[in-house]
Amino acid sequence: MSITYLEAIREAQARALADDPRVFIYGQDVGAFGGAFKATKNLAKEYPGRVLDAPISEDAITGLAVGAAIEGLRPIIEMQFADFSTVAFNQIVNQAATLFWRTNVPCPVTVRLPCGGTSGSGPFHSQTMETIYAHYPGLVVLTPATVEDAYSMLLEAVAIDDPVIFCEHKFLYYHLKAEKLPTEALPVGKARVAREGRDMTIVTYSAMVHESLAVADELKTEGWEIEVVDLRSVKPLDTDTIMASVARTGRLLCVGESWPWGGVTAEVVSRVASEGFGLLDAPPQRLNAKDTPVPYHPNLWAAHRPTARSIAAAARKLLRT
Amino acid sequence: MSITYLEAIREAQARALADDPRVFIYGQDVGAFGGAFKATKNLAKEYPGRVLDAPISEDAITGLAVGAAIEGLRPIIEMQFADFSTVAFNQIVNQAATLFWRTNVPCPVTVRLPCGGTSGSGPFHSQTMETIYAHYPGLVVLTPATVEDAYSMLLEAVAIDDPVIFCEHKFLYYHLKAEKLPTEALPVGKARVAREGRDMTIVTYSAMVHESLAVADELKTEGWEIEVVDLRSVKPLDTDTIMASVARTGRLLCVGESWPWGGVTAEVVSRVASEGFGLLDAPPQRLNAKDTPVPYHPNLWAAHRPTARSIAAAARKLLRT
Amino acid sequence: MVQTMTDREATSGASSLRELSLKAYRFMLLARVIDDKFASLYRAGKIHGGVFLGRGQEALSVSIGLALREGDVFAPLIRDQAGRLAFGEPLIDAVRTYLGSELGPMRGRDGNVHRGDPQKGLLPMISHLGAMISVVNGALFARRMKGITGTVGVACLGEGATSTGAFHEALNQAAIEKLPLVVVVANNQYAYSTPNDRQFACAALTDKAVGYGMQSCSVDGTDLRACLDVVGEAVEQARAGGGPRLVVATLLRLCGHGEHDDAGYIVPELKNSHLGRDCLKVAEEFLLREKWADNDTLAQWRSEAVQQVETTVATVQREPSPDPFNHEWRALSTAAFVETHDAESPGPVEI
Amino acid sequence: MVQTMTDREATSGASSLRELSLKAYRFMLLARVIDDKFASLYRAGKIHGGVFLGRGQEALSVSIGLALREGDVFAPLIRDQAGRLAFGEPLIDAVRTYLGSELGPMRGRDGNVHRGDPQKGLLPMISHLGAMISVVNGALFARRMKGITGTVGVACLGEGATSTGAFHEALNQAAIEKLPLVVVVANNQYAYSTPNDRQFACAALTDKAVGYGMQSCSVDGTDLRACLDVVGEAVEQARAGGGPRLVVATLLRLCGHGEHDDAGYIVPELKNSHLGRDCLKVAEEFLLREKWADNDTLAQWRSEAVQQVETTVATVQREPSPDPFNHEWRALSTAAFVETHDAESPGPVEI
Ligand SMILES: Cc1ncc(C[n+]2csc(CCOP(=O)(O)OP(=O)(O)O)c2C)c(N)n1
Ligand SMILES: Cc1ncc(C[n+]2csc(CCOP(=O)(O)OP(=O)(O)O)c2C)c(N)n1
Ligand SMILES: [Mg+2]
Ligand SMILES: [Mg+2]
Repeated sequence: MSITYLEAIREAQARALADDPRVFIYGQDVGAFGGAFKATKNLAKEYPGRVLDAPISEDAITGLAVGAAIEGLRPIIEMQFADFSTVAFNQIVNQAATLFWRTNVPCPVTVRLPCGGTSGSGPFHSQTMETIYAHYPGLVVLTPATVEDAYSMLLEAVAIDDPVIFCEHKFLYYHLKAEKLPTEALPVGKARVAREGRDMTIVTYSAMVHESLAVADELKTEGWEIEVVDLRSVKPLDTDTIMASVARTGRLLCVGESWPWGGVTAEVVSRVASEGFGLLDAPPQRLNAKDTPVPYHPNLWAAHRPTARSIAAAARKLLRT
Repeated sequence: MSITYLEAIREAQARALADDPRVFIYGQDVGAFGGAFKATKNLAKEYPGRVLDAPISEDAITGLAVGAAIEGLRPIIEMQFADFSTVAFNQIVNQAATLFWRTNVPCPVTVRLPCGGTSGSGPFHSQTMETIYAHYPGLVVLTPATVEDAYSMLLEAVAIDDPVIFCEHKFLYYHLKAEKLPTEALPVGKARVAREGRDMTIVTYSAMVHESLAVADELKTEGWEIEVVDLRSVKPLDTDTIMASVARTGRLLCVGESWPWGGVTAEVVSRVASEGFGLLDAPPQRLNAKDTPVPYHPNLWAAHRPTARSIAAAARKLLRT
Repeated sequence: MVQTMTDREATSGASSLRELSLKAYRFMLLARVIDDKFASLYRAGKIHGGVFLGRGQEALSVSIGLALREGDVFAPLIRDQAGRLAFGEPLIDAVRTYLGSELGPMRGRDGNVHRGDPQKGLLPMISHLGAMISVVNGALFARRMKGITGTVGVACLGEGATSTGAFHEALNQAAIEKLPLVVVVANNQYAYSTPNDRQFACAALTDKAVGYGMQSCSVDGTDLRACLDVVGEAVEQARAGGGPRLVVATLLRLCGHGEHDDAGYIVPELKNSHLGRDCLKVAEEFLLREKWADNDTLAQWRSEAVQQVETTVATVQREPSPDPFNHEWRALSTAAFVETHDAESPGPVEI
Repeated sequence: MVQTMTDREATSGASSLRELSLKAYRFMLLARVIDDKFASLYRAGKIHGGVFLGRGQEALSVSIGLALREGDVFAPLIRDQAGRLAFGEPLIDAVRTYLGSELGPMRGRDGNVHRGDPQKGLLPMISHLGAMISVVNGALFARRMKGITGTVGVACLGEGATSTGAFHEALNQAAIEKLPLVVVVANNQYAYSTPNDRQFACAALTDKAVGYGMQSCSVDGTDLRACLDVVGEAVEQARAGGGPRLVVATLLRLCGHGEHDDAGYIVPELKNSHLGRDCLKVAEEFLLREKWADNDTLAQWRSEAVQQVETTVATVQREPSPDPFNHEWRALSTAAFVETHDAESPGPVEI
């Protein structure tokens, strides 16, 4: 048996519903239809009354989840695409994220965001939004890169007493497969060394982990040992694991699929520069998407986001300095 | 005669209305009442039909501005507080910011955001939002720190053919004064060396410029020459001026009033680390607000944001390394 | 003494109009007195930030608080001091929040009208208008999932907040889910300085209910008796499973938007109209007419209210302010996820 | 041949029902044929991303396009191929956008239904439902400021989009400003898979208009003649200064939400009901009954439409795709503000 990243998300929700009567799922088309991506397939049937179709009202979807969380439930809300969470933005960053700080009452809401670019999706069905949510106090922002993490981190997200922005990458939904679901996992907040190496560290997350691993393979043929760190969680950020890796390699390239101004790559590079300056044998580098909306045409899309090709180019440049 | 930062904003709008028939102002209470902060005082009377009260509908306020811009007008919209732009977020980042990229039609909308903390304002009337908007392609984000810049940059914002997020700092509204309005100014995109020094560079913007200048005075008594760079515009970011300053001083402290994850300080520090690594004699440092909502009580508020006291402490630490 | 949450239960069953009116009047009076006190503390520079009063809206607000029971959900807004007291919010919570006492429900982290106690069903508003309604929906939805019946939720707003997208999404959501929600709109003719003709174009705000498939009713917000009837009935119908409803009260704000505002924009025609009546005076005349109270009693109650307010303020003024250096600076309940800050210099880069 | 924007003006004055119906039918037919072509290109893997069809909604959509004139504002949504053609969008723009041609209006930057030509009054939708309505308001507001009169704006949506906050804010805004806006809601009974009883609880969607102080009317979306009458009249009333209005058409989507969707959730009762009628067939029968066309003519027109579509697709398939290396990667019109990128490696840190 083999299971995809998307199926893992479905299984994690099934498991959460089975294990915890406080869990329910609310979002557009998540009910009988099973969701735009089928991430809730059959769950409405298996858990009657606990998987509900929502109107096209992202603000109210999120507000309802916060109210239910106050009453002790553990809502999972699905935004049909991460891009549409912009209209839930206020409820996420000002309602959910401030509740605990203001009242000492926890707000265990899981917001599922199908994120990231896929060919032909265009400016409004391709966005990654971790930068925006990680900037705000009061949110946990997860970016699973593997089938195992999609499963275990979503389960953990539901168990966490704080609002969790769960960034699942649509590009990984179908073609990323694992043999079976994990029985144990690293806790949220710990990064993972996806591949060990001594010449350079690539710190990345989500879909870019796989582009980066491909680069490590490619550069191996040229005699380089590239270490790849998968952040898993961008907030909190596991600075220790990053520093330890840079201490080993002396070189840092941080790769993200998001836009170049700010974001994970800026946060990682500036932390390393501030706290690990002495570990660096060369200037730390960043690779992001281009500073335009995500284009529709496959040619443009492939050039807009970092790919194994462009990451390899940046890596070679850095290895030569 | 002396003029405040707030009056400069009012004067810039009066001038824009006088000089360009395409300009109009739309926002809650901006009409006869002159705005919550009186930034549009008397303008409705002086320019009948061109300064209009809006309903409590930030999404529609912004959408209307984009539609009017498409038709060749130059709207200035006022959010009563920057914090409320969260409910206009989608129209700003997905409608206004993508129009030119998608259609080649410019979108000259100026969004005025009364930003930043003042004592007793609390979590929802104190936010600075430059981080969020600067991350998105298609927006210009301005953060004037002086009366002169408040005036000249707002006039320039209205003249710019792109959507401009104009972050005006409420803390500077009343107590910051100048003798007269400027007749010339640096262009948008150029940072300003607010004070020259040779021992360390503090890169900052908006209200923090004044805290940093106070620190420069204080440290002068200890024999240190601190250079203070006022970014003026956080997107685009004037990397050249920053690099030139760091080249002179070898030390960088970047100070911002926003939250610690991401943002201007991360972007500046990571650019300097990547492109100016060799210029640095010590690890570049950042100072931001604490990672919680902005507190209401003056005691907490004063400890939440960077102040001359905390900036001086960080600066001394950096000077000693 | 006026009841607080502890002994509210005992009397909230009170049904006779006489008892109810007397109780309502005393909460209104206490609200008016504490509001006036906040105004003077503000003028004296003793309060940081804004002060928002419910002057002229006490009759409507108190009717909501009295119609609700312990176990119900209440999301008051900025002019609901009377309703909060009637619902059982201790007077001292208001004072502590305005004065930023460390001992207050918001511990100095949030202020003025931004207060509440979610676990007691009193939701602390965020400033963004309209945003609390769907949160009330969520609480009611959760109760239904948990099999709890017979509870109601009320969300308060002004007419200006009906222009928000959040209002629309939440009312539609409540109607679809048939939640026991009562939305009470205080149409006080202005949103800050903005008159109704710049806020909406429908003949009556109750017309909005039709578009959601909700019941609605309107009431003279200056008339305590009418408010008790209409709000009470709306809440009972929702409690009985009649689905969500909208109550629109017409009245006038008898103060500035906040104490910084002289409300010079309110036109004399409105001030001198029926809407400009002070609901507290109207209530007094009502009690006197019904002979449920005489002038001495009213005077007595007022001095008791003043007494209670003065003592409470004096107490709170002796309470500690939050200490930033011993403050728990974290926005997450999961301590393990908090990225630590250097204590000396706030918010340096975290490691 | 079907008219495109160039010669539309000449005939848009056409008023006799006969002429109008024939014109409408041919646009509907062309829309159906191009939609079918897109569907087959999608199945053949020749289109990247989604394909969204207007099958079953052509009568409503074409009526909008025909009611509008050059100089009006039109914000179509995802099922408005017919209306776009009737408004004057060249057929080739649709094909170029779906196939991502460098020469198309969106130059490969955006795709499928996300296309338009703002300077011609054809607004390119963003995906976020409800977001285009206030943009239409802004265009109409600007015209009024510029002293331009007699123009109208139409925003299209499905019933699901009426649940968005953006819809609410924009309709209220249009009513306050008395803008010549017509909002046309195609109530096709489902929002993706979500049936109406999970989307709204009002008796009829026209009830929503009351809450904005707007006029409204409803129409059988399967009946071309009714759509031409009702939509045409609504647009003329708005044009005459009658203020904004809401038109609600009832019909059924005769395809999936997108071509990836088999629409298995649509219940047979609806498919077999009056709503399930194919408006194109209904229109044909109408033309035949009126003897305005015979079967040979219909067949002739269809083959002309097929011909036109095939030629256009063939042309576009020979057109260049955007070249990322010679592409102008900038989101700002002010070149001076663009932070430069290293050409070899997309999106490295900028200096
Ligand atoms: C989304 C949003 N926009 C703007 C504001 C600023 N604001 C606070 S109160 C207010 C007026 C509210 O008017 P109304 O709803 O009628 O209530 P009232 O003050 O009259 O009781 C405004 C515009 C806000 N709080 N939230
Ligand atoms: C704000 C927002 N939320 C979710 C979506 C995803 N989405 C695209 S179309 C659609 C259904 C729209 O239904 P309706 O408005 O009835 O139009 P129809 O497809 O039936 O023509 C949804 C939920 C979106 N585009 N925008
Ligand atoms: Mg009001
Ligand atoms: Mg529909």
